[in-house]
Amino acid sequence: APWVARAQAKTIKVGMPTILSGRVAQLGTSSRNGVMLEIEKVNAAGGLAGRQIEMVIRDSKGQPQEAARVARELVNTDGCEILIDAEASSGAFAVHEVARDLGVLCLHTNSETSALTADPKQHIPNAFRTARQGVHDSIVGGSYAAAIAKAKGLKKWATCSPDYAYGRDTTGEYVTYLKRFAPDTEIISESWPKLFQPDYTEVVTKILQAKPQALYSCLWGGDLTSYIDQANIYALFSQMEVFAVNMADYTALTVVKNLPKGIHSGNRYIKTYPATPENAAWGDAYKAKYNEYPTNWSWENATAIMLLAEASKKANSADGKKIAEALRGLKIKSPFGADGTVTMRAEDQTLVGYAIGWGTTIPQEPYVPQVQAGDWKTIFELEAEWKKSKGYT
Amino acid sequence: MDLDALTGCLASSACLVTQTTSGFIIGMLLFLVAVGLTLIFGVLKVVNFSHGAFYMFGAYFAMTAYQFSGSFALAMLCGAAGTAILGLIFERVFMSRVYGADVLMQLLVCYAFVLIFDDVVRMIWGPEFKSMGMPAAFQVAPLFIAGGVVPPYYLLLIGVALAAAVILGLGLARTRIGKVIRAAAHNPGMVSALGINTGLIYGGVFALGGMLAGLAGALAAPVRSLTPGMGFSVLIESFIVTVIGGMGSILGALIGAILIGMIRSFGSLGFPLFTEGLMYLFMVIVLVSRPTGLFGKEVA
Amino acid sequence: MSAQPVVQVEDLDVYYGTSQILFGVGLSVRQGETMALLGRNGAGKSTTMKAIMGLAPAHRGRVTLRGKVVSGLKPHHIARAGLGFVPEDRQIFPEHTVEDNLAIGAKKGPNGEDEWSIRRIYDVFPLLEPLRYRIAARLSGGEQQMLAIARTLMGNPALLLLDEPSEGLAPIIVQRIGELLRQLRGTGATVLIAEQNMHFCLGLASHATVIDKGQIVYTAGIEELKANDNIRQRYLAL
Amino acid sequence: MTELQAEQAAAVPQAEAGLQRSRYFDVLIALAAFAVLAILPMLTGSKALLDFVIRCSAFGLFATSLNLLVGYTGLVSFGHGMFFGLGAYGFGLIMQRTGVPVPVAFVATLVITTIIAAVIGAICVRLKEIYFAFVTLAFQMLIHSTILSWVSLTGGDQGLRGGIPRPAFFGIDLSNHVHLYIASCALLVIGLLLMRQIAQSPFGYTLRMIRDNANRASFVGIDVWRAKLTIFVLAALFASTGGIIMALFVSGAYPEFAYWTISGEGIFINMLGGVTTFLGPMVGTVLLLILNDTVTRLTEYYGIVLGIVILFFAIGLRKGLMDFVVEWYTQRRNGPGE
Amino acid sequence: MLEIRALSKSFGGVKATDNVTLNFADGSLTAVIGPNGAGKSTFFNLITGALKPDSGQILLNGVDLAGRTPPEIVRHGIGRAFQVASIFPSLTVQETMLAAVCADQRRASVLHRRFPLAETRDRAGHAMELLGLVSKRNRVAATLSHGDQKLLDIALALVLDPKVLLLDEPTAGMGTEERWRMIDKVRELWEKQKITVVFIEHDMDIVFKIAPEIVVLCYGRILVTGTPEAIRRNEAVIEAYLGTEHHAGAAV
Ligand SMILES: Nc1ncnc2c1ncn2[C@@H]1O[C@H](COP(=O)(O)OP(=O)(O)OP(=O)(O)O)[C@@H](O)[C@H]1O
Ligand SMILES: Nc1ncnc2c1ncn2[C@@H]1O[C@H](COP(=O)(O)OP(=O)(O)OP(=O)(O)O)[C@@H](O)[C@H]1O
Ligand SMILES: [Mg+2]
Ligand SMILES: [Mg+2]
Repeated sequence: APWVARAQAKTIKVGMPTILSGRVAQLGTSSRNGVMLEIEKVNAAGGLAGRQIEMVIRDSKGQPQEAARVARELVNTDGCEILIDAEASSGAFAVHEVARDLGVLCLHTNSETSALTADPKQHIPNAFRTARQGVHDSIVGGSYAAAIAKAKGLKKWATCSPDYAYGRDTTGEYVTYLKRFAPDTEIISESWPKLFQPDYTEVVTKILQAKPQALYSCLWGGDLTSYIDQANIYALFSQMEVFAVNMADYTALTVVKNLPKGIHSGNRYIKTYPATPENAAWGDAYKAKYNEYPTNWSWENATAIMLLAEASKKANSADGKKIAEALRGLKIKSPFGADGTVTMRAEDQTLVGYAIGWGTTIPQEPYVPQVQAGDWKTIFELEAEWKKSKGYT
Repeated sequence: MDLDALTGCLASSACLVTQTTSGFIIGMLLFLVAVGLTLIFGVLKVVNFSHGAFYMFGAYFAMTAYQFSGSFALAMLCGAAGTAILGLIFERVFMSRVYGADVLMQLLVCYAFVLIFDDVVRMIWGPEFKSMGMPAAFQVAPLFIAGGVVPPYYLLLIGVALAAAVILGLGLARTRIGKVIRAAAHNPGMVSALGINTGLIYGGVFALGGMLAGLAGALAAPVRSLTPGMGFSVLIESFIVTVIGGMGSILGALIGAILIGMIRSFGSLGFPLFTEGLMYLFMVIVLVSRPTGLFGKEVA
Repeated sequence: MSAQPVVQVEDLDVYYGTSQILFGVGLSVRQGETMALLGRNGAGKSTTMKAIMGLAPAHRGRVTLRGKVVSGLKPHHIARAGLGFVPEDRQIFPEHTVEDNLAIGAKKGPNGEDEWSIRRIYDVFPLLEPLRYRIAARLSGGEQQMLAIARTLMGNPALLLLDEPSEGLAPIIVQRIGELLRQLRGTGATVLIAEQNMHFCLGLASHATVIDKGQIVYTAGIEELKANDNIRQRYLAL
Repeated sequence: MTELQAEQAAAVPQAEAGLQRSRYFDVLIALAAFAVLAILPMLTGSKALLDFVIRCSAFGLFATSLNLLVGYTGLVSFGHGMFFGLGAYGFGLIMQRTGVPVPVAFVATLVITTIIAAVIGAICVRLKEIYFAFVTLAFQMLIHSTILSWVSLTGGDQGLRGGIPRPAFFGIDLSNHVHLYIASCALLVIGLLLMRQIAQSPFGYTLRMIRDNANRASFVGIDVWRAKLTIFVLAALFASTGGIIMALFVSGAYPEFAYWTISGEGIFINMLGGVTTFLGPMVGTVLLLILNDTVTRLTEYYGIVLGIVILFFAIGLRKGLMDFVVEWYTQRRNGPGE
Repeated sequence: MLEIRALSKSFGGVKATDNVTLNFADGSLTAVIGPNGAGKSTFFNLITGALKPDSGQILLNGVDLAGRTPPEIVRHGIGRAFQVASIFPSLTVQETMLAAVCADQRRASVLHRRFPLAETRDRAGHAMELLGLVSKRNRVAATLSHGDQKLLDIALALVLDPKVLLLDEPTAGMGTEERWRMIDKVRELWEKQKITVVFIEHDMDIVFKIAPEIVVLCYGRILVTGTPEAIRRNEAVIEAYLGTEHHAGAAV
């Protein structure tokens, strides 16, 4: 029947390469969940400029060449007009090249590597990031840590972070800002376990030897929980203040059986921060639908769809170029915004204004009772300075 | 590179003791995995790439048993027994069909099961990582031995591993069944012509190897996060251990495991960014100077 | 002649891959006999023995051991049913000591016979006793051959299959092994022996069967064979 | 005697003619294959198909070169992927940093590969069997570790970012999809032809001798170490070429290219396709890529499906597809074995 | 002339070759006999470079080859065949021969050509003809019968045009008829090719019949050397090796 054909023509396909198998499958799945939760709402509200969205989601197995292949295929064979790139960093850079090559609108949702948008060499008009950015995290974390360091007299610090770009960059930037705000701190020991390293014994004992007053770590997920389990039996946490930026994520919080009290952490996704009804409702809706809490990747992907929908409304079109135009500088209401809104900054096409803050954990819900919010004004100032120092401006 | 840290540690007895014990701890768990690997290779000449999966199953079995029963001993038992049965089935139903074919075919079967087992775990237990939690009995303050810190749980672990080493070493060298196993490793055709059921021996050895990996997984479960694919990095390290020690040699696996433990523990002081590379480098050096590993037999 | 056949082979076909090696081989050995399996190189002697032992795949035919059909069984079942096999390349376990080699071979006979102990082996093979703790790889060829026979005897077989026991051995050793086998025959052992060394074989066997190109062409008592010039020239080049 | 001589006289020229003919025959087949591949873009507008063929070229060259080691020389390398990665990184870096023309970068990459392969090979080929496999794996991991830690050069785990510039040369513009496609096909066909020549040359037979019985080969006067090293380096060159194609395809290079999984996949492809025929690995490549592309579309439980397919090959056929087909064919021709 | 001077080799405590000094004149035919484990194969292994001697010299026409690698020694003209036929199971007879000739012509690493050059082919064909393998040239070596595999092994040594040919039990595992055919072939080769042949043999009928010169090894040492008549009567040889039976049989 002709109306079927018309309805067919009206759908718009959105391709999404992500990691659905292997060690971080959990995160890929939660990305998909975040997207699907929002797509339902958007489609119910009429889709993109009247066209229903059809998600085409593929597994890249976490391999960059597969991510690139899948992304190309999504566009070339499946006819996707928009890409949601839900890859970890190296996959994101691979998909970025595909977007450069094919000119298709692409939203990076998971890569937090600053260079992806901050480096002008990477810049292409059709690619945006709707994720956190490493340098933002570090500025907030550094200033938070500095305040505590001053208050408690923590001078000797140790770091323990995974040995890959995210771990190294984040830790480096964190230390920079820590020292900037609390100049009399010093790093007396560094450990760089491998990503997915199963055994941290030598790292734990090394830190014990160094006897620092505080420890920073950006280990995440299963690595963080094994690290905690292994450090616990050496009673490490009773001997120093611990700052673990990725602790306050439900994937870690709900898993660790003997979570020590008072670990400082940045927020990832937590339904009590921002402490707004919208955020709590979103977290509950997600939990109701998928029977688990959202992850950091969930909200980042949900934000991509929210932004898409708004931009399409603004442009009154489902065309990639027009949406891209509308996206630049777009500010939308969001449960994840520090002030109830998030903005797609025009100059480098990356998300700003999202909720960012630090607090200490307790072993049961709400896990992080109090979050000290980061100040976006400071973030912007220091970010500009950082960009200059990197030669990006 | 941080050679000062390394020399500083070597000068301090407390540090020396702590890092040495930490090397032992790392090594002993590796040994439990590696010894199964080396045993299976020694007897069946199979490079068991699916060995990491047995480690993973051991951990999951133990965690599940612990959740249901709350008993640590039962958890360990389930981890070991479950993987032993799994090993037996795996060998009898699948592996045994590719003996005599190209060795790479055996590799392929193992590889297939790495893929399958990981997905099976994902289906049953979900993709998210899990944690078993430390039993209350071991949630006690670490001991101080000669200035070094040693958690009691790790003492248990070292004990189990050393016991396994002694039992296996003596069992293979002294008992008739041990002798038969070694003979079957050499010449299965002749052994079966002497009236011995080699199938049973192969299955038994595979079950034993699987059990050791499972036991290692179970022992590791309280201190490591459980996730599909968790066996992989352990597998790679145990391969390094077995190759350094010489494929098929139990003593070699023990020495290799301790050496790798020490490299990790002291390497992380001196070369925090190159610890992994250090292991590979060490492996290359060992193989170049002794082409069949430290205790390996000459390849024909 | 009155004794029952210990082993009866009927109509045996064996292939390696696509090429057929044995064509309907049939033979039988009676209690107390020493049957020589003679034939040129590649005639199929070893293959016949391996097929009886279950080590080579039989496509067709039947092997009966004291009334029990054993073809199709796994080698270890066949061994337990009473067959003892000494392969042509001896296949001792090189890393084990002499005594360990013997221990691995030890088992009860098919009817629970337990005639052979390590002690008795040393009585029959006195040369092995001083070597009991030596690694088998360090034995000379002849010593290895003795060990291989002794190891199989430890399993109390009802029938002994010997594949070229004299190959590659110094004359003096061949002589010694010959004496040994004669001694065994004296104890009532049943033996099927494949040999190239006629000299050695004819002095030992009571019966002979000749195989050529995978087919049995002649079976008779040993004296009869010695008398039959035609067969000797055609198949045995004597 | 006269009978034999007569037979010899009749048969030898025939055998020789067979051997001579096969060389031109190979070239002919190669030309035909290239022609078919080259007109493909005109017949179909499917970019995905072209992408598929490009990836087949990359992995096909890699897998076939691995078979020179595994199948022809009996050297099972678990680390062959390092040269795939080396090709991708070498080419990517040269293009990004120096801006030399593509052919120069291509040759330079091969030169670098030669040097590195010679050094690594000199150490590895002394070892035997499983130890060779693991020492190559160790080198692979060392290279992978180096790529990860040498961030300033390689971009670490993020890979070579920012795309690989591909200025046009001789009217060939590799940033044009069809040009890239044709170039990949040409490299594939030329590469296969060269490898075929290696396999059939006297040196190819030297390799087979080493595989069958290295000890005896040395008593025929062959310097086994040198021959192994030579083929190790040659195979590395073709693997490197595969890596270059891959780098062009994804316009970048990633540490995964030099990870053990690539080597594992190479072995896997060889097993799937079969190691006793020259084209086995090529068949395996196509098979694996099709499997990979379709299965990931259909299910999240990619591992289970792939695992079962592998089991079918390993336990059902007990050999690669081409080996199976060839054996089945000769068996049918020679009559049944019952 | 092949001169062995004070050659020694021990494995752990076992002196497998103990201070052996021997000369093999050009064009001579010598049999080496001795009990199992006397060190006969070890002696060959030392000469051909499979084992490195602990001490001593191996002079071929004045050039010391001790301690060199097998390929070097082969190129100097010492070829050997093995006790257990050592061949290339997956190659056909013809391929084996062609590849071996290529290796001898230093063309083993030629990449740009294919088999066979006329000269290569001639040499391969000649060797196959000498050993009667022509009719089996397209058979894959693994499917050859035991005896043919031994022949192929010898052909592989011979095709390299050696000055000295060492044969380790060329008749091992053969029937009486093949045994004689093989040994006749060896003698024929020796006569035709005018090369130095040394062979190890346990069959005394053969040894006594064809070897003008016999070396008896025992526990790594030379027990005695001499003509068949002398050896046959030597008490020490009878005790250590021949045994009474053979002696009696041979005397008849
Ligand atoms: N594994 C095998 N594959 C293919 N053919 C084989 C195999 N083993 C033996 N043959 C062939 O089978 C035939 C019979 O071999 P078999 O070993 O039984 O002979 P035999 O009588 O014992 O000879 P010999 O006196 O040399 O030991 C020979 O032609 C041989 O080439
Ligand atoms: N690679 C080796 N390692 C250790 N011992 C060895 C080695 N090769 C030979 N031997 C020992 O050296 C001695 C001589 O062995 P060799 O093989 O030379 O004897 P042979 O005279 O050839 O005997 P046969 O007639 O049985 O072939 C034996 O005791 C043997 O065990
Ligand atoms: Mg035989
Ligand atoms: Mg010998």
